[in-house]
Order: sequence, then C-alpha cells, then structure tokens
Amino acid sequence: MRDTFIQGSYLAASVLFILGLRMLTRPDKARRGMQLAAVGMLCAIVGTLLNHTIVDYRWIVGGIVLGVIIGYPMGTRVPMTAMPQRIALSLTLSALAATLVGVAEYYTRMANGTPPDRVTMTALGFEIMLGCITVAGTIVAAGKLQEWLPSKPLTYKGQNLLNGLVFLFIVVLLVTVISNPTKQWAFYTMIGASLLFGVMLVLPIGGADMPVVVALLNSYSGLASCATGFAIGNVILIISGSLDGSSGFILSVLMSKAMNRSFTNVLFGAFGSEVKAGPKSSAGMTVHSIGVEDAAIQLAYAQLVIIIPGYGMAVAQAQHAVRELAEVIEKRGGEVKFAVHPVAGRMPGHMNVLLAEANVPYDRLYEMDEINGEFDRADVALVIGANDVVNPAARNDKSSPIYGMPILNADHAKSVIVLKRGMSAGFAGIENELFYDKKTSMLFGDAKASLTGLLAEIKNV
Amino acid sequence: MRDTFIQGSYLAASVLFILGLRMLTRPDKARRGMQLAAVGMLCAIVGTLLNHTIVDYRWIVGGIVLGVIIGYPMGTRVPMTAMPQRIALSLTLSALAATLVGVAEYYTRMANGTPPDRVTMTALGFEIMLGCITVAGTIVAAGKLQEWLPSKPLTYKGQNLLNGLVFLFIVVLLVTVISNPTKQWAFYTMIGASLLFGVMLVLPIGGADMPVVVALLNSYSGLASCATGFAIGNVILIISGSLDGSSGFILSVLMSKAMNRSFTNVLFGAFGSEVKAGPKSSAGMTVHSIGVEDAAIQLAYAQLVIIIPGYGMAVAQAQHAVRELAEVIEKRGGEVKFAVHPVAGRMPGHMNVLLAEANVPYDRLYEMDEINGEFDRADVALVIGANDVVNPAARNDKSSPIYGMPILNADHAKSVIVLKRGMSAGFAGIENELFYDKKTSMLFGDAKASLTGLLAEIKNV
Amino acid sequence: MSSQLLELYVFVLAAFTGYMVISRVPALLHTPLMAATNAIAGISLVGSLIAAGAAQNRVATILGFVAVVAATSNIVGGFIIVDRMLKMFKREDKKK
Amino acid sequence: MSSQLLELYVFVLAAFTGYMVISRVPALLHTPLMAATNAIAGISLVGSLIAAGAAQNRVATILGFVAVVAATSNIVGGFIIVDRMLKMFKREDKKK
Amino acid sequence: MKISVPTETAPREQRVALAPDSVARLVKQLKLEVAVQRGAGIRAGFRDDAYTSAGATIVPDAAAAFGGAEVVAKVQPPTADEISLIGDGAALISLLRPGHDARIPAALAQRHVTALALELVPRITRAQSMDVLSSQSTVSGYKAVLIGASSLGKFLPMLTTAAGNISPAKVFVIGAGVAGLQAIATARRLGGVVSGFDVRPAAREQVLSLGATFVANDVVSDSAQTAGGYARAQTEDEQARTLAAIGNHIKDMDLVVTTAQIPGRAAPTLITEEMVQSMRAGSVIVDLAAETGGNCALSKPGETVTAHDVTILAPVNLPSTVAFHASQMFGRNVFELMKHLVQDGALVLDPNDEITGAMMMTHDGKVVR
Amino acid sequence: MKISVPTETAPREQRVALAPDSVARLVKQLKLEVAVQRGAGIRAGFRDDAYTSAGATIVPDAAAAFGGAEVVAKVQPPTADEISLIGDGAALISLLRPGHDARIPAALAQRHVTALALELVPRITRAQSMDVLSSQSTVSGYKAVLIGASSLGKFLPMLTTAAGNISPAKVFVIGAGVAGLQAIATARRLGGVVSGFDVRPAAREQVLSLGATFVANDVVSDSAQTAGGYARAQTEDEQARTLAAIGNHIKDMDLVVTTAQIPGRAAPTLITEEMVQSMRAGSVIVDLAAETGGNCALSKPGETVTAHDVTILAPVNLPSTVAFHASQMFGRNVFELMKHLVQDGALVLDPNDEITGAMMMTHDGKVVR
Ligand SMILES: NC(=O)c1ccc[n+]([C@@H]2O[C@H](COP(=O)([O-])OP(=O)(O)OC[C@H]3O[C@@H](n4cnc5c(N)ncnc54)[C@H](OP(=O)(O)O)[C@@H]3O)[C@@H](O)[C@H]2O)c1
Ligand SMILES: NC(=O)c1ccc[n+]([C@@H]2O[C@H](COP(=O)([O-])OP(=O)(O)OC[C@H]3O[C@@H](n4cnc5c(N)ncnc54)[C@H](OP(=O)(O)O)[C@@H]3O)[C@@H](O)[C@H]2O)c1
Ligand SMILES: NC(=O)c1ccc[n+]([C@@H]2O[C@H](COP(=O)([O-])OP(=O)(O)OC[C@H]3O[C@@H](n4cnc5c(N)ncnc54)[C@H](O)[C@@H]3O)[C@@H](O)[C@H]2O)c1
Ligand SMILES: NC(=O)c1ccc[n+]([C@@H]2O[C@H](COP(=O)([O-])OP(=O)(O)OC[C@H]3O[C@@H](n4cnc5c(N)ncnc54)[C@H](O)[C@@H]3O)[C@@H](O)[C@H]2O)c1
Repeated sequence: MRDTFIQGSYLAASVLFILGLRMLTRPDKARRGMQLAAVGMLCAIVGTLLNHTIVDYRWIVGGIVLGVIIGYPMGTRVPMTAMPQRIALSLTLSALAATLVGVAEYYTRMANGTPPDRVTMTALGFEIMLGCITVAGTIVAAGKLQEWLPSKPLTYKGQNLLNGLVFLFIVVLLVTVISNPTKQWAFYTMIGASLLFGVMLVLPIGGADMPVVVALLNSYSGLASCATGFAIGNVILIISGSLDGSSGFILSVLMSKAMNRSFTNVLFGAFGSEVKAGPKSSAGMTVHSIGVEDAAIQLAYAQLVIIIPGYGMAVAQAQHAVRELAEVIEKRGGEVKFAVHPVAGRMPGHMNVLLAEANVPYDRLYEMDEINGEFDRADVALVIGANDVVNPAARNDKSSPIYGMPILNADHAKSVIVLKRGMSAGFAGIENELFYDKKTSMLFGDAKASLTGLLAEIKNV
Repeated sequence: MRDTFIQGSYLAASVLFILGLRMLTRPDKARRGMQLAAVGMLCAIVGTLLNHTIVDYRWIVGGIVLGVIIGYPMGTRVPMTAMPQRIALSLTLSALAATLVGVAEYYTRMANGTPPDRVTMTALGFEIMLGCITVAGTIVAAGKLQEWLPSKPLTYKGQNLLNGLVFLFIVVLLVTVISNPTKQWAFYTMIGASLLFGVMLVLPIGGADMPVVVALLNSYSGLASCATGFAIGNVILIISGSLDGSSGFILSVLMSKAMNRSFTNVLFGAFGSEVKAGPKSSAGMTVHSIGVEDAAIQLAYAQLVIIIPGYGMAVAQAQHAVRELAEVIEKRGGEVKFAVHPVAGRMPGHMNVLLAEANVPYDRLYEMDEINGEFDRADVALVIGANDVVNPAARNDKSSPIYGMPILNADHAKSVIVLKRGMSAGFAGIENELFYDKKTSMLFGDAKASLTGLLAEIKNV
Repeated sequence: MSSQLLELYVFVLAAFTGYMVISRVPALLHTPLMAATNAIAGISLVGSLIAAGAAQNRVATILGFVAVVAATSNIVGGFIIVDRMLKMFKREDKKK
Repeated sequence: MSSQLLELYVFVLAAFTGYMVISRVPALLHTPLMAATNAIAGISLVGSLIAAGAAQNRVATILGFVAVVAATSNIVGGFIIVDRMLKMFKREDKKK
Repeated sequence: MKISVPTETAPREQRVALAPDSVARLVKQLKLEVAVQRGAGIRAGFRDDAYTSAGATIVPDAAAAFGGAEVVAKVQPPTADEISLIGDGAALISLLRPGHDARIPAALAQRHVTALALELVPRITRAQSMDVLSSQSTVSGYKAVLIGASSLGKFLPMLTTAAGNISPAKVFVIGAGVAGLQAIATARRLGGVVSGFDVRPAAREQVLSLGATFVANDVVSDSAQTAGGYARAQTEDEQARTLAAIGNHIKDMDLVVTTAQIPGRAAPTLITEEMVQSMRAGSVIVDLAAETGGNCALSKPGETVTAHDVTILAPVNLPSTVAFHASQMFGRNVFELMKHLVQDGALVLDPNDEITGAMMMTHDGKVVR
Repeated sequence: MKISVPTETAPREQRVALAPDSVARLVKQLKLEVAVQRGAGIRAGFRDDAYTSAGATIVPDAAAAFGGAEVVAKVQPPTADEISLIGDGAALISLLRPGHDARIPAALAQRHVTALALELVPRITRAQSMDVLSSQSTVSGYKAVLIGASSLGKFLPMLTTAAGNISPAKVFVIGAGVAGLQAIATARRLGGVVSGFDVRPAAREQVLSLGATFVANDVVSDSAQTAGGYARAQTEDEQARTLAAIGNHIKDMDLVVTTAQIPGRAAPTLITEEMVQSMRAGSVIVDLAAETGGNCALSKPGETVTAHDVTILAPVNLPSTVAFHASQMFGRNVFELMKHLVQDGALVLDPNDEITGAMMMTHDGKVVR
C-alpha cells in the first residue's frame, strides 16, 4: 500500500514535470508550468519520505530546515541582474547533492562489505564524474559571471591537448573502478580529477557564452541525477534526471543559436577564441542587441505600440511589411499608431507616399505634436530605419547640428526597439544616444527582412 | 547476451517508432518516417524471434509466409479510393492478432493449471475487451465505407441506453474474471459481449465520420497491444501500443477538427445525428471543400501557381494578402504568375489598380492570351473571388449568356483552388461547372480571411 | 522496484511521447499517418510470434498461428499502402 | 524482464519527452526555463533524503545531510527565482 | 475586303478609329485590307509608318479614304460632305449619336450605307469587348481626376513636411458607372480620401471594392437599376432624398467628379447652386455629364465657370485628350466588332443578330432606328 | 509688434505669404498683431473672414498693408512702388531673387529696410522648417507630373480591359532633389513605371527608396555633391557621359520631368534636340528648370512647344497653381522664421546669426549681399 502510494506520487511527479516543462515554453502559460513543476517536486519529496529505507528523520528535517533558511534569501534577495550567476550556483548545489549521495552510497556499500555490482558501479561512476564536473564547472562559471574571475577566456597553448589528457585519465579511472569496484583509490582520485576537469572545461570560455555553458552543465547535472536513480533504483530520479538532461541540452543549443554563436564553437572552438564585444560601442557605451523572437514577444504583448518610420524603411521598401505587422499586433488586441516626423525620409511627405501605398489608413498617422504626448503611455516605440528624427541630442546637446529640431519622443516609451542594419549614422551624420539607452533593443538587419522575421515569429507567440 | 540483443533491438525499435512518427507529421519527411517505422518493426520482429520461449519456428514461418501472401496484394491492389476501408480492415487484423494472443495466453494458463495473477488478468481482460471491440467495430466501419452496409447512421430509440447496458455488462464480466481468473465463462462471454458492443458502437455513426472512428479504434487497438505487453511482460508491446494509443487518439481529435465535426459529437452525439451533405450541390454534382491547411500544403509544394484575381478579391480588399501569399510561395521556390482577365472585376483595369496598390510588379501580370497556354503546366490555379472569367460554360454551353467570351483556362491546371464565400453566382448570374470539377477544391470564406489563414499555415508547412 | 510498476512508467512516458509527436499534423497527412500508426499496431505480431512459437498446446499454437497471419498481413499491406500514399507527394518533395 | 533494463527504457523515453517538450521556446523564456529545469534538477534531494535518513553509518548520514541542505536550498531558491522572473511577464499576460 | 480609316475632322477630335495594333490584327487575323488616310493617326501619336508596318496602305485624302472600301471606320459621326464620299452600299462603323440629328441617318440611308452606331452595342457579356462607351468612359474617368486635381489649389495626398502637415483632399465621385469607378480608382491612387455615390445598389459594393467609402446607403434602391445595367430616372421623392444626401456631404469636399447619366435622357441635376455656394472657396467640380446637360446646375459644356469661389469644369470629349490610348481601345473595339461581322472572309450584316441588329441605324436604304 | 501681408500683384501669382493657420500661430504663440490686405488670400482659397477668425485685422489697401508694420511678409519680390510703401526701417520677408535685379536691394536699402531673402535660408537641419525652396519644390514636383500626365495622350497606369491591355507609361525624372523626388513619388502613385537620374550619389538610394529605378549608376560620382547638399556644375567629360546615359534612356520614355538645377548658375542642358527627335510621337517633357534656362534645349519658359511630335512644357511658378497648400506651407515657413527672429516679443535681426545672417540682403541702409 505504502509502496503504491510512493509510486503513485512518483508517477504524478513525472507527469507534472513534463506538463510543467511544456507550459514553460509558452509565455502565457509559463507561470502555471512552473507551479506544476513545483507541485511535482512536492509529490516526489513526500513520496520519498514514505520510503521504508528511511528510518531516521532527524537529519532530514534538520537538512530541510537549513536548506530553506539558506535557499529562501538566495531566491528573494538576488538582484535580477545577477540571475545567471545565481542559477549557476544553484546548479552547483544540486550537482553537489547528487555527488554526495553517490559518495555516500559507495562508502556505505564498501563499509558494509557489499561492494556494488558492475551495473550499479557504472551508474555510480557516471554520477560522481558528471556531478563533480558540474560542481567545479558551475563554480567557475558563477565566478566569471560575477567577475570574481576574469570573464575573458583564459587560454594557453596546448590547452586542448591537456584537457584531453585529463579526460582520458578520468575515463581510465572510471573503467578501473567499474571493472573492480573495490578499488577505492580509483574512485576517490576520480572525484579529484573530475573537479579539476570541470574547472579546465569552463575557464577557457568567455563570459558572454556562460549562459550556454550553464545550460549545458544543467544537462550534465540532470544526467548525474539520472545515474543516481540507476544506482539506487529510483525511477523518479531517472525520469526527471533524463528530462533535465535532454531538455538542458536542447536548451543550450537553442540559446547558442539565439545568441548567434555556433554551439560546437561554444563547446570546443571556444577554447582559444576571443570574446566578441557587443556590436560597435561608442564612448564606452554598449548597445543591447535583440533577436526577432524576443522582439516579437514584446510586440505581441504590448498594449500600445508607436511605430516610427524613417528613411531606412524607405530604403528597405518595407512599408508593406510594416502595415502587416501593425495589423497582426492589432488583431492580437494591441493598439498601433504611426508617428510621422516632418522630416523623416528624404523628401517632404516621403513616409506618407509609402504608407499610403501600403494602405495604412490616414487616421493611423499622427503628426509629431499629436503623438509626442503619447509616448509615455506606449509599451514599445518601434523605430524602423529612423535615426535623426528620434535623436535626443536635438533636445540636449547644444553643439549638435540638429540641436533645436523637434524630435519624436521615442525615448519616453517604456521600451524601444530599433530596426537598423548596423550602427551607421543617419543624414545628419551624428551618433544617436537613444541606441545606447538601457531600454533600447537593437534588432539588426535590413528592415524588411527583420519585419518578415517578426511577422513569422509573432504568429507563434 | 541473447537477452541483451533482444532488448537492444526492442529499444532500437521504440526509438525508430518515435522518430518515424515524428517525421510522418512533416510532408517533406513523411516517407523517411515511414521507412524508419518499418525498420523499427523489423528490429522488433527479429528481436522477438530470438526469444528463448520460442521453441518451434514452423508455425511461425508458415504464418509469416501466409501473412505476406495475403498482405502483399492487399497493399498493392487496393485502389487509392478504397483506402479508408482498407485501413479499417487492416486494423481488424491487428486487433484480431492481439485478441487471439490474449485468448491463447489465457487458455494456456488455464490449461496448465496456472491461472494468471490479478495484475496479469487485468491486462488480459482489457486486451480482450479492447481487441474485440476493435475487431467488430472496424469490420462494421469497413462495411459502411465500402457501402456493403448502409452508410447512413443507423439509429433507433433508446439506443444510448441499450449501448450503456451492454457496456455495463462487459464491465461486470471484466470485474468478475479479474477477481476470479478461473471463471472461464465470464472470460468467453466477455468476448461475445465486446464484439457485440463494437458493432453497436459503430453502426449509428455516419459514413462521413468513419475516418475519425477508424482512427479512434486504432487507438483502442494500440491499447490492446499495450495490455498484451503487460500480460506477457513485453516492453516493446507496451511502448508501441502506448504510442499508438495516444497518437491514434490525438489523430482522431485532429481529424474531426479538420472535418469541422465536434469530436464528442462523433463519439456520442453522432448517435442519432444526420450525415450532412457537402455544401450545396447543383444538379447532383457536389463540390469538394478544403481546409486552409491542405490548401497551404498544395501551394507550398507547387512549382507553378497561377493566381486568378476577380471581383471577390476587390470586395474582400484582399490584394495585399494576395501579394504576400505570392511572395511566400516564391520564397519557397515556387513560381507565381497573375492572370488578369480583361473583364475581371467591375470596371476596366479593376484588378490592375488593386494589384498595383499592393505593389505586385507589373511583370508578374499576364494578359489572357499570354497565360492561357501556361495553365497546363500549372500545379495550382488559385482563383480568388473570380467566377465568370473562369466559367467553362463560355466555351461549351451555347445557351449560356457568356458563351463566346474568352476565359482563363483555370480548368487546365493540375488542380484548382477557389476562394469564395459560398456558392453564389458572379455578375452573369450563372452556375459555374468549374467549382464541381473533380480537381477543384473550394476554400470557403471571405477571401481576405482565407488568405490570412493560408499565409499563417504555409509558414508551418 | 517491481517491473510491473516500471512498465507502467514506460506506458505513461510512451503515451506522452505519442501525444507530443502528433500534436501538429497537416490534414493532408492525416490518412497516411493513420495508416502508418495502424501498420505500427501490427506490433501485435510480437505477441503472436511468441504464442505461435512457444509450443505450449495445440489451441494456443493455432490461435497464435492465425494471429501471426493476421498481424503479418497487416504489417506488410499496411506499410505498402502508406508508401503508395506518400509516393504521391514525392514529386513535390523534389521540387522544394 | 529485468528492472534495470526497464529503467533504461524509462530513461530513453524521458529523454525523448524532454527533447520534444523543449524544441520550440522563445528566447525570452530561455533564462526562466533554464532556471526551472535547474530547480527540477533539485530532484537530487530524493537521493539525498534516502541517504540522510537511511541511518546506515555516520559518514553516509552526514554526506546525506549536506546533500539535503544543498538540494533543498536549490529547490526553494530556484522556484522562487523562476517565479520572480515570470512575474515580470504577468502584467503583459493580462492584457492579452 | 477593305476597311478604311479617314482622318477625323471634328474640332478638337484627336482620336483615330483604328490604331496600328488593331490594323495588324485585322490584316493578320481577318485577312482584311486596311486603308488609312495620310496623317489620320498623328494627333493620337501614331505616325503613318506605324500603319504601313502594321500592313495598312496610306491613302492621300478623305475621298480615297471614304470611297472604295466596304467598311469605313470612324470615331465621330460623319458630316454631310463625308457621307457623300462613302461608297454606295458600304458599311459605316462609328459613333452616331442616335436620336441627336435625324439628318445623318437619313443621308446615310439615302446612300444605302449600313450604319452601325457604336453607342448601341448591347451591354451583354459577349459584346463587352466591342463596347466603346465602356472603353472611352474609362478614359474620361481617369482624365477627369487629373484635370480636377490640376485645377485644385490643393494636394490630393497627405504630406507630413517640415512646413506643416498637408491633410489629404476629399474627393467625391457621383455616379459609379464605368467612368465613376475609374475616377474613384485614380483619385485613390493619388492619395485622396475618396467617397462615392450612386443610385444603383450594386454600385455600393463596387465603390467599396476600390477602397473608397459610399455615401448615403439609404438612398439606393433595388429598383434603380434597369435590366441593361443602366440607371433609370428617379421619382420625385427619390430625387429629393438624393439631393439631400449629396447636399449634406458635398459641403466638406475639395474635388467633386460627377458622372451620373441616364441613357436617352438628360443627365439628372444633382448639384444645385446652393450646394455650390455651400462649398469651400477653391473647391473644384468636374462635370462629366456636361454633354447631356450636366449634373451641376452651373456647368457650361466645354467651359470653366467660377462661381461662389468654386471652379466648375465641364469638359467635353475628354477621351480625345488621351488620344493614344483612347484610340487604341477604340480601335480594339472596332476590331472585335469586325471579328463578329466578318464570317469566312465576308461581311455579314444580319439585322436579326443580337449585336449587329441592336447597333444598326440604317440598312438597305432605310433608317431602321 | 505687427506683421502685415499685402496682396500679391505679380501676374499669375495666386499665393499669399501667410495662410490663416499660420496667422493664428503668430497671434497665439508669438503674440503678434497681424494685418492682412483685403482679398489677399482669396485666390489661394482663403476668405477674409478666415483671417479675421484667426486673429488678423483686415486692412483695405496696399498702402495700409505695407506701411505701419514692423515686418512685411510677401511671396514675390516687391515692385519699386511697393518698396516705397514699406515703413522706414521695417523688415521685409520675401522671395527676393538674389542676384537677379540689383535695383530691388538698392531700393530697399535706401528705405533702411532689412530684407531677408527666403531663397537664402541655409540648408541646415534646424532651418529646414523655414525653407521655402523645399516646400515650394514639393509643390512643383507634384504638379509637374499632374500637368505632364494631363498633356500625355496615354494612361500612366497599366490597365487590362476588354478593349485590350494598356501598358503603363514610362516616366523619367531627371534630377532627384526635392522636386524630383516628389515627381517620382507622384508618378509612381499614378501607376507609371518610373526611373530617376541624378549626379549626386546619395540620390540613387533615395530614388530607389521610392520604388523607382535609377538610371546610369556609373555616371554618379561622390564629388558631384557640394557641402550644402546641392550639385556642382559638371566637368566636360562628366557632362558627355551624362548626356550619353540620358540619350540612351530617353528614347523609350513617355513622360519626362526635369528638375536639374545648380544654385547660382544656369540649369544644365540635359535634353538636346536630337534626343527630343529620338523620342516617340506624343511624348511629353515637363521642364521644371525653365526659369533658370531649362534642362531641355527646346523649352521656352511659360510656353508649350511642340517639336518633332513631342510636347515640351516649361511651366513657370508652378507652386502658384496649387495656391492653397503652397501658401499654407509658405506661411508656415514664414511663421517658423518669425519664431526664430522674435525673442521675448522683440524682433532680433542679428547679422551674425547663422540663419538670419545668411538671409540678409539689406540691413542698416546697406546692401549686404
Ligand atoms: N524629409 C525631408 O524632406 C528631408 C530632406 C533632406 C534631408 N532630410 C534629413 O533626413 C533625415 C531623416 O531622418 P530619418 O530618421 O528618417 O533617417 P536617417 O536619420 O537618415 O536614418 C536612417 C537610418 O535608416 C537606417 N537604414 C538604412 N537602410 C536601412 C535598411 N535597408 N534597413 C534598416 N535600416 C536602414 C540607417 O542605419 P543603418 O545604415 O545602420 O541601417 C540610418 O541610420 C533627417 O536628418 C532630415 O533632416 C530630410
Ligand atoms: N471588368 C469590367 O469592366 C466589368 C464591368 C461590368 C461587369 N463585368 C462583369 O463582371 C464579371 C467579372 O468576373 P469575375 O470573375 O471577376 O467576378 P464574378 O464573376 O462577379 O464573381 C465574383 C465572385 O467573387 C465572390 N466573392 C464576392 N465577395 C467575396 C469575398 N469577400 N471573398 C471571397 N469571394 C468573394 C463571389 O462569390 P461568393 O459570393 O460566393 O463569395 C462571386 O462569385 C464578368 O461577368 C464581367 O462581364 C465586368
Ligand atoms: N456587362 C457589360 O457588358 C457592361 C459593360 C459596361 C458597363 N456595364 C455596367 O453598366 C452600368 C452603367 O454603366 P455606365 O457607366 O455606362 O453608365 P452611365 O454612364 O449611363 O451612368 C453612370 C452612372 O450614373 C449613375 N446614375 C444615374 N442616375 C443617377 C442619380 N440620380 N444619382 C446618382 N447616380 C446616378 C448610374 O447608376 C451609373 O452608375 C454599370 O453597372 C456597368 O458596370 C456593363
Ligand atoms: N537638410 C536640409 O535642410 C535640406 C532641405 C532641402 C533639401 N535638402 C537637400 O538638398 C539637395 C538638393 O535639393 P534641391 O532639390 O533644392 O536641389 P536643386 O533644386 O538645386 O537641384 C535639383 C536636383 O538636380 C540635380 N542636378 C544638378 N545637376 C545635374 C545634372 N547635370 N544631371 C542630373 N541632375 C543634376 C541635383 O543634384 C539636385 O538633386 C537634396 O539632397 C535635398 O535632399 C536638404
């Protein structure tokens, strides 16, 4: 009966994890998904506590209480910006737990004089190896992200060779201990070697690629849990470990794609590669570039979008795509207004001809004076190939050639997305601070191509 | 060793089935997917043949040979139009196999004096029940599809009640035999009752809904295999049965959606519902209506699409959507031409104004004389709100008011998709045979809405 | 852990997999897909083979034999049909 | 059938499921998703609980205890963080 | 068989009855001989050599062009002098203004000419390609907007410029037949905010189908359309409601194009003097119905009137000002008609034919219509 | 402080220096008094009552309009008579044709008038809103296409009709400055197939950005553009290549609009008589550079010439024909200039100011430019 209950709770936990993960991939359901996963976790814990091998609850209660005391502030206090390193450290903890369980199991078996059989030993071996790599790797990753360690890639000659040798050594130890589980020296040496390897693995990777690495280590940690499951014959560990392992892997691939980095480069080529700085930066400021997917989500959920067309829209002949985008946003319930600056483009009425050609109704077009008050209310100011007409220098910088020209207050919007091919200046030939603003995201590429991408994405959001 | 091999082959089979099914959902990979699934099947068979409980291969070889002899012509000879009934019959066979295995297992255990334990008996019970329902149900379905049985829904008063009673009876028998597996009468009575229930289940459903029913029975048959797996402790049966069970179920839901039928209606409400005829038919001819998904696939894979805009495009103000569609098709590698009939629309040059407004380049527009020779080469003639200008009556029917007017040869294309709101006539007020042509599919709805749907779909193909 | 329970896990996970694999199919592929899952349902051949070959008793053997015939013909015919259906898209495949 | 083999099936199927579940995620959700899978990785608590509570020997118990602390703090902190991140979309959810 | 094309002599008529492309079709497809009077096409942009390379022969003068051909194709009705040049028993294809001047058919009948009036092509689908009213109305509708926009002191499109925002002009097209629809399309192209009005119910959807708005939905009635697709004259009550609707809407308009006609009657007066007075200074009205009396009370055919600071244009024979394309379409209509008339190389003039019969004004020495 | 607006007296000038909307801004935002001569706006479509409701006072005659105001705003340069009416020491804002007729600045200086020439607004971003050349060129570009299309015997757009297929007209715009780009946009709107040409490299992308094609990419050179954004005169070799490119392309064109100008010099001759001869009969050329000598060798300012069957229009003062909007933009430019000149309610005429200084022709009794 008790066993049935345990298994039932495990089954429930597995199902909840799967459903939760699935929902977590949809912006509108992600929170529900997280809650399902949390409930699943609770099921799994309650089920485990009923396990008949557990006879003494004191340490458990103590551990859980202490864990909550440590974990709660970790969750609530960490500033949002420190999220990646927080996730890395969190991963350290779970990998540590898996490793320790493995060590405890091995130690107990050896102490009891019942060395594990080969299959179990294989599981234990992998568990320890993956766990240790993750522990060490995530600590280094967190250090780099927090800039305790230099976030630059640390490389030296012969690095790949050395790494290879250490890995080979670990494999030899693993084979040794599997073929003869009583060889304790091999087991414990492997722990050390794996820790070392974890450090060596992550050190050469640049800070910018860390999120991908963390996702990948996540996958390793999942596999370690999985191995624990095989070792102690626990199915929920196998399932969630396996889920974690595969989803973590896919996620790291997706992330590297989204960051425009080759996955294998991150893994291997990164050994020795340079961290690329963000696209050109001016006077120490950096721009925040964004992918179509993220931009699409921002637009999809915005209540008011103000579109600011400029000469770039004309060059890209993107007027039709702009109208389509506006239609799609409106169909989703958002409001779209077009802010037409008096000198946008290269001839009087340039934007008008194009927008009329694309059949944007006249009543959607707003003059500067009409619309400038509305930017504060706008969730997104979508700047399409405009530059000078949204340059705050016209307001602030007396020395600027455009000083005194009234501009569209794009910078008053809650967020700004700029579609441009690169960081070139506009007609006036001057830098635009707006592009370096914290709330501005640059979607680089020909405006028409970017819009086509946005259109495709927004339908999937 | 042998066991490892068997398990390896089963594992391989499971993986191949999953991958195969996944590929089968993508038009461009479907065939590969089918091949993978077939290889998976081979793996599973080879693995099974190595099973140490198999001691006598004579019957097996004989059975397989006979099976191939029967199956091969069934596969090659059946005309494409008889496909649904063929699938139904095929299903009968696999459900029959599952049922017979269950009976054999039960019989053997009883004969050996080792009645199955409760868990096994539960599995056996479900296997037999589901198997028998499927066998009987698929036979009736095939009969209806082939019109050996009346394809109309067969209904009578109190039908639901009677069905419920029979089902209750089966449940009682199932519980009986599970609680005491030696009650052979209950077991064999259940076979009869389940067969009866299968017949009663399908008889009241109309021929048009049969494909949904067959997909659902497919799911039952999968579950029966699954139960077999539980009964004889065979994991490949569990996995593929379960895959089949869930995918069959989802598929039947999707199919009923695609056919615009409520799924529960097909299952329950259909008891007593009438078969709906196709949308209005003229003089005994029926039109073939199509969904956006299918239309999107046809367009996505077409090499040459000729678009024929008519007054309906103007009414729907769908010109922009038309251009977008053309662009998407071209981006996928297809060729798109616009055939503009001299009197399309309601004023000279009506189509020109609209297409120019939508920025369709002039060199994509073809006059009637230029394009009429090309229809033979076109994979799809996409008629958007045009009617009179593609009416073959102008060629054939001397009594028609439009007799003698040259028309666009849409009917020469390999297939024709017509976007229209309903079956209303055009300006000339006359019926159009083209719409009843075998190769014509009607995509009903406002042209703009249909095109928007097509655009969304075609991106997912 | 009991293998029957593990089998239950296998069942649940496979069901999930089946569900997620199918969730998005263009209507054009409904029929081929149905035919293919149907052919896969021919997996009942596995049980049939065991029943036919275990040489337990005459009845079981005969039932097993019939089952083998039925399941085999389903598999063979089934895959051939799917293939025929899918061949119809082949011309179009190449174009892409 | 051996339960270790069945466990292997469970592993493979779960891996498939994980793969298919994730295959399409908007980049915006990458970080929350990573955090969430990470919190789920806290499942190693299950092993830790058993190690800590089985009272086998001092070493195992202490290791287990540490593992419980580590895993618990990961789970608790992890879910809280995911929740904080996802709350940021909440305002926008409502609008839809 | 020979068809000839004389030079048009009517004042300000720049068109020609056949353009070189139609000549080529007549020569190649119907195997006809084509004679073109020297310089007949030059004012429409067709030089003589274009005709010769299309297969025509150039004849030196009107006498040669009118005489000696089985068929004479003209744009404007022939003068008495010209009629006297036409060969006895020949056929004449031309606009003939039926009901306008009875002397012309009489003179034609006297010479045993079979005269086919192009105005009378029946409005059936099959005859659409012979319908010069349609083709020339297309030209008028287009050109009306161009001259209206040229006379207007405003931009049609909206412009946002450093020198302020130009709001788009409001264009109102009354009568949404062939010319009206083309006017709507052209004004929309130029960026105006366009509304349309007509009494026929089908016109409403057609106006909307060009992206314009329709005014006064409640005035249209099903019965307004006759079997031929034309409008009938309105009852007094209808007329009152129509005027009220137009009067209400027109105040705010910058450019008004009127095209309302009723076949065989004077065009309805739809814009009264009070309406003109209610309009803004600088507004423009283009009255395309001027030739049949005008839709605006103040319009004078062929003249530009300025009243109450509103400019009223009443152009006549607009198609002639787009002579190249107008001639090309006119010629194509004539060719299609010839294709209908010539059977196995011979001219068949059958008074019982649905199309030929409807067009025939004189035949066998008698005035038949 | 008072600004006054006299009625324009130049022949065919229909504009007015301030439209009511700018008057209202001057009154409300700058707290100025505005005096408008009776009937000054009527030819542009602004009635006197529109001015009074905008806050202006109506003065009966030119004497009252020119005298007694600190600032006089005009469109065309004043005549000697008018200059004599301007109050001593007042400011004049007007087009003044610098370098054209030295007597005008002399007369102005004599009366101690500070004359600001609107032609001289510097081409800097800040002064864009005061730039009447830009705003009036916008009008010219638009109108040029309208009159060109009206004179053409062809449709601009493509039409597929029962009377055959009308192929779209080919429009070629030479000089892609403000007027040229507007011409391109307008011709594209009307459905023409448009190509453009200019010697400045930036113009290429601008032409493409309007959906037109660019002719002869190889002729443009980076050095063709001066610092001010204007073109410089070409070298002989450049000139030859330009002519070859244009000559090659123009043969096939139906409507050509030329706008090429070089500040302070005669407009370059870009269309020679041979080129005109090579064009099809019925083609039309609109030469917007006529006032500075013309881009076409055959054009005569203000006249319509027909040569080699090609019609050559050389309109002068086109903006005046779109008087309503041209005045509105002109007035808005004047208002923006006044905003620049009036500081704390007082007129500041600083010869060292980047904008004011650049525009000043007379100041303190001296001709400064
Ligand atoms: N309206 C007039 O009458 C007139 C006349 C003359 C001058 N101007 C001047 O022109 C300027 C107009 O301002 P604006 O904001 O419209 O334009 P802008 O300041 O010239 O900026 C245009 C921007 O568009 C981007 N772009 C170009 N091609 C693109 C493409 N295919 N896809 C995406 N982006 C593209 C360029 O950046 P990347 O190269 O990095 O993509 C550039 O920064 C003002 O300075 C105004 O004074 C106006
Ligand atoms: N071009 C000219 O100059 C001119 C002038 C006068 C008359 N005509 C005549 O007009 C006809 C033109 O032929 P055509 O093929 O263009 O048009 P048509 O024969 O009039 O057919 C138009 C079709 O469009 C469909 N439709 C209407 N609104 C729609 C919408 N919102 N979405 C989708 N479909 C819609 C209608 O069917 P549903 O209602 O079922 O949707 C109708 O059957 C010819 O008979 C011609 O002789 C032409
Ligand atoms: N099927 C064919 O062959 C064919 C060919 C050409 C035209 N047509 C159709 O014939 C119809 C009329 O064509 P048309 O342009 O030669 O007509 P038209 O020139 O005689 O009249 C122009 C328009 O004025 C409208 N009108 C009349 N009295 C009015 C009033 N009091 N107020 C407002 N509007 C008024 C008419 O309804 C018509 O639309 C149209 O529907 C056209 O589509 C059919
Ligand atoms: N930033 C501003 O304030 C501002 C304001 C208005 C105009 N502009 C810019 O100034 C430039 C010129 O404007 P404009 O329209 O007043 O110029 P313009 O009227 O002096 O000349 C018209 C055009 O003719 C071209 N041209 C000269 N010689 C030519 C030749 N031989 N062949 C072909 N083309 C020739 C010029 O390049 C110019 O584009 C444009 O780039 C315009 O965008 C800037």
